[in-house]
Amino acid sequence: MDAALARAWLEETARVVAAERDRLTALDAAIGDADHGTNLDRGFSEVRRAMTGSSPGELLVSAGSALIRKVGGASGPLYGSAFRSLGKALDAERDVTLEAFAAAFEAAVSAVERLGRAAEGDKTMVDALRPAARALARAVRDGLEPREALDQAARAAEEGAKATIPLTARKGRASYLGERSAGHEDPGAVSAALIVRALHTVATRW
Amino acid sequence: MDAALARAWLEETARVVAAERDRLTALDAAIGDADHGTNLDRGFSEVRRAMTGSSPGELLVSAGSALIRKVGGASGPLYGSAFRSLGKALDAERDVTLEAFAAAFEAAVSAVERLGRAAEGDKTMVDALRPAARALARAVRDGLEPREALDQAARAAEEGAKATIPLTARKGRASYLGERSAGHEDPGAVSAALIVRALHTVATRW
Amino acid sequence: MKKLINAADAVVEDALHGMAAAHHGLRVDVGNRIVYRASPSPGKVALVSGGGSGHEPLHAGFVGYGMLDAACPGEIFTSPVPDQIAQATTAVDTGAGVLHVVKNYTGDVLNFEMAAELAAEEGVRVATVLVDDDVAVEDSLYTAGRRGTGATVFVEKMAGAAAEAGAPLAEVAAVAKLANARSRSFGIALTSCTTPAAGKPTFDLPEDQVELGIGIHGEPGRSRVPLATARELVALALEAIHADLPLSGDLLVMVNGMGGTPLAELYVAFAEVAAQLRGRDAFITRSLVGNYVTSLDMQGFSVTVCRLNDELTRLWDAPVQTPALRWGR
Amino acid sequence: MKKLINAADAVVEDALHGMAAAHHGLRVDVGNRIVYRASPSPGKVALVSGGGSGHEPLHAGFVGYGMLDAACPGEIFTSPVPDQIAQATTAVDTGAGVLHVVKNYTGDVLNFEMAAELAAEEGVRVATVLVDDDVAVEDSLYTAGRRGTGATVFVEKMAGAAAEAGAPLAEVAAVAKLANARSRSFGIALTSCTTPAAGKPTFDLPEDQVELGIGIHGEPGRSRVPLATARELVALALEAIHADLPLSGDLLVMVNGMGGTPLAELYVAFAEVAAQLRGRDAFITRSLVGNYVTSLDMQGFSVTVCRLNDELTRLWDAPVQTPALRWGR
Ligand SMILES: Nc1ncnc2c1ncn2[C@@H]1O[C@H](COP(=O)(O)OP(=O)(O)O)[C@@H](O)[C@H]1O
Ligand SMILES: Nc1ncnc2c1ncn2[C@@H]1O[C@H](COP(=O)(O)OP(=O)(O)O)[C@@H](O)[C@H]1O
Ligand SMILES: [Mg+2]
Ligand SMILES: [Mg+2]
Ligand SMILES: [Mg+2]
Ligand SMILES: [Mg+2]
Repeated sequence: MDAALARAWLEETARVVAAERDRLTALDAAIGDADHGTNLDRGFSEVRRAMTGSSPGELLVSAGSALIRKVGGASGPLYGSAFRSLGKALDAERDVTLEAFAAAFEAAVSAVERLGRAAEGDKTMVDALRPAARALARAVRDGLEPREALDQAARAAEEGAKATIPLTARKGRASYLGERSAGHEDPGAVSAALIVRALHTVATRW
Repeated sequence: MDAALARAWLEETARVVAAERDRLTALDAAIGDADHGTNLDRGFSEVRRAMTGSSPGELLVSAGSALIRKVGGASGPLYGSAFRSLGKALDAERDVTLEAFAAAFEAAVSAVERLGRAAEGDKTMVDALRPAARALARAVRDGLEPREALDQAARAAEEGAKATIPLTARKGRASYLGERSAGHEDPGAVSAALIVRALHTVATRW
Repeated sequence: MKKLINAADAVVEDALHGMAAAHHGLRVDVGNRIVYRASPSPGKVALVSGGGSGHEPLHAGFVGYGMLDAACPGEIFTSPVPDQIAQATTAVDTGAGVLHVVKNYTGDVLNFEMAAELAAEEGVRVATVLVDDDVAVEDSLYTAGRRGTGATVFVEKMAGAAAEAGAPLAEVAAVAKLANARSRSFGIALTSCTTPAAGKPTFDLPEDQVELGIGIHGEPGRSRVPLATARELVALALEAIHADLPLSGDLLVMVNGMGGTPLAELYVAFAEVAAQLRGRDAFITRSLVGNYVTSLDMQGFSVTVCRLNDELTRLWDAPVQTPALRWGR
Repeated sequence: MKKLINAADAVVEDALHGMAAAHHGLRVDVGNRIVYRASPSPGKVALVSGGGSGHEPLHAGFVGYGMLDAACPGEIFTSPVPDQIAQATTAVDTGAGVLHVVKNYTGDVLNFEMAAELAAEEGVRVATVLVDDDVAVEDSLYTAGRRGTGATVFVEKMAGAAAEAGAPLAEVAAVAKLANARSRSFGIALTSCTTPAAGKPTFDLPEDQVELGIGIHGEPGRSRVPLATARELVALALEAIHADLPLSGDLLVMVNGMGGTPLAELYVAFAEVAAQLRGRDAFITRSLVGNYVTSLDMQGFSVTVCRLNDELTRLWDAPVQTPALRWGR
């Protein structure tokens, strides 16, 4: 991954989040407070305006800072920390290998788990991110091509999001509903899968 | 009219007002504040409980006092004064002639006009009461039977109420609507016609 | 209809029990429906007001030091009855006389008139001020005249302060009349309201329309216009007021909610009032934003403006201690 | 959707302009979305709170003498961001340290945590109290825990009074924690609410049902039951609270409206609370009835109870001068 690809990923994410804004908000209306789409759209609009840097790492750190600055809510600090951790782990490297990226992604997901005090099964974005990290690590171990590896990661995230439907939430706003949270897909897990899929979409070369 | 007939009239009025309560309130919703039926029903329930006296005059004065005590709004003092004036004009007479009743009715309508500072055409209960008073006076002059005379009075009141439909209100709450008050029947004119008709209904003997 | 009540015909009484339990500065005679100040100031002119219920905090929420001595709530949207008002009037009289603050509605006027006669028979001197500030209604000798709405709060506050300062009845009445004469209101509804007795909205208002020139009883207004921005709606209200009483000098401005409008939206409207008065020869020196004269659950707002002079400013600033208005104590 | 606004994404900013114009006791930094006290008391511990907008008067309406030094409103129902909170924190610090009053929502907690770190980097001592009074939510180590709702008003008032009296940071924080520990809330919605951005109600609630155990963000509650009387709904709320914190001793009780419920109905509910506590070993010695922690235009109410002790009573009674709460000055 070079700086151009990192930029392309953030641009594509901003585009997808804007397009899916109302769906994300509707998911959040069912078990939350009907703002997840608006929140992320506000955040990634700012990312688009404010991202800066000549390496993937710098760009991703600046994206994380923009999210923290603009999103608010639970998802702001969580996604903000995720992108900042991702960027920091990549250091100033101008050409990031898939292996380095996978390790950084692992660091990013761990940051979310730590900050959110959340684990898989709590019905949060972690239910998409953790399987994606696992899939990516496996793909690297198996020596897969970057595009194929990212497809597997995105697929794992999407499956993870789907799998939140029957769960009872233990973290975030949906936890207040207790058992009534079951039967709905977690909005943050869905947006997490969109973000991983956006990277696969633009990663036609690596 | 003896005390029994006066009682019967007040009972019948209470019955009719209760039956027509929602219609009166709906008329008031269109050009007022949606309480005329509730107001009168509350008032005539109290009349039923509280009326007392051995002559028609005493009974009607007590009814008027009950209305003043319980109705509130514009119609409370107006109908209250009407019944009190009616009763006072009948004095302690135990057997009231139609002629004496017609004169007392004239006094009652004048009391409403004075208190409400209203004249025919202002789109108020006066538009039913004044024609009724005129019809009654004419019937007495023409020597009609009481039942026929009261029928004519009730008919005049009903026509008077209908005739309020095209009018623009100049008094009461409907006046705030200006020209938008036109096209609706005045609730107080309708209730006034009900009251006169109630007397006709029970006056099978006089 | 969804209401937090026990029964449609018990709302007024139940709410009075609630006021009695919540406010130890009030003495509530639930049976006779009169809310008194628990510790009246001795020897001063007393103020009594009242009107239909459904406009809370008006009037009972304004009973207390520096404002009303008693309030007489009627049924929902129905004026109180003469006995009730007369009883309150006689009870609060210290010998200095009683001012009746009456909103100009036929029902209120007639019932207060009768009450004043009854109280006079008991030897109480009563003066009356009619509040008629609503410019949405045409002012004419041939009609019932203008309604009383938001200015009632100003009149009760300013006259109450004058009475608290020891002014005699004639002077307290003069203050009340002056406050009313210098005040104007205009109201706009986004939705109708539902009375517990009727159980459905008093009027139907389509999703894309607002009602201009509404009163406080859920009566329909003078006309309907398409739903517009806060900026445009405030402009309509200020124009209507300005056409009747030029907006200049020091102003007391109230942006009042009709009961169902979120406070944040009332601040949005107030920001518009302030912005639109800027650059004119008018200065908002005092203000009030919130729900003070309401129509049950109606969504909407009204703007009330009073052209202050030094005396009225001083009376407005004077200490007040009531459930709904409190400062300086 | 019918709202008195200029644009869905301008509500927060426009409302801040309105607050700035209406309240001369506030200094409003509209650009950075921070509401400050215009004249802070020198040398005292400062209090900063904040959270999503749409809960007005919370929090900005509680900025002033004896309560908050600054409030940070976020977008509608969205917590504020770290920079904003850190800036407010640094600005109000007098050297005595700053207490963050944070309602226990993941978003608020995380953003305030990051802000505290930023402020600490600037040398500001920050203590944090989490408000988590809502018994509708199961309290568990394995979940996000309970939400903060009505008790926020109590915590901000009592801790604010302690700070005003000169207590050091640790003591102010201890008061805040005590006030929270002794308070519980339960909320019931008759209708949902509509955020300007979504434009339609967050949940659908049939005409004959109410939602039990709602929070303040239009989140659905724990369950639905048929619409019942005020008496029955209050009984449900009190039972839920009593099961968690036995209702005895001197109580501060707030019946809080969710924004769209008429004040008269809140008094009806308060009358029920008072009646249902009678005969138990519980005494309502202080109370508050009105709209204090709202959810936009939602109809409904919440009951918040605090078991007072002498210290908390004294702190509650201490003078306060803010747009939404004022006494003693
Ligand atoms: N403690 C947590 N750990 C991880 N993710 C969380 C946590 N709390 C919430 N989330 C995620 O955040 C999403 C909600 O984000 P958003 O709606 O923007 O914030 P808010 O809940 O503050 O309104 C949830 O769907 C969930 O995936
Ligand atoms: N000044 C008046 N003179 C005569 N009748 C009046 C006057 N004002 C109102 N009314 C009558 O009273 C009726 C309304 O009564 P009601 O609804 O009970 O009182 P309110 O208008 O106070 O709600 C009107 O329909 C009208 O007939
Ligand atoms: Mg959300
Ligand atoms: Mg009426
Ligand atoms: Mg009425
Ligand atoms: Mg949110």
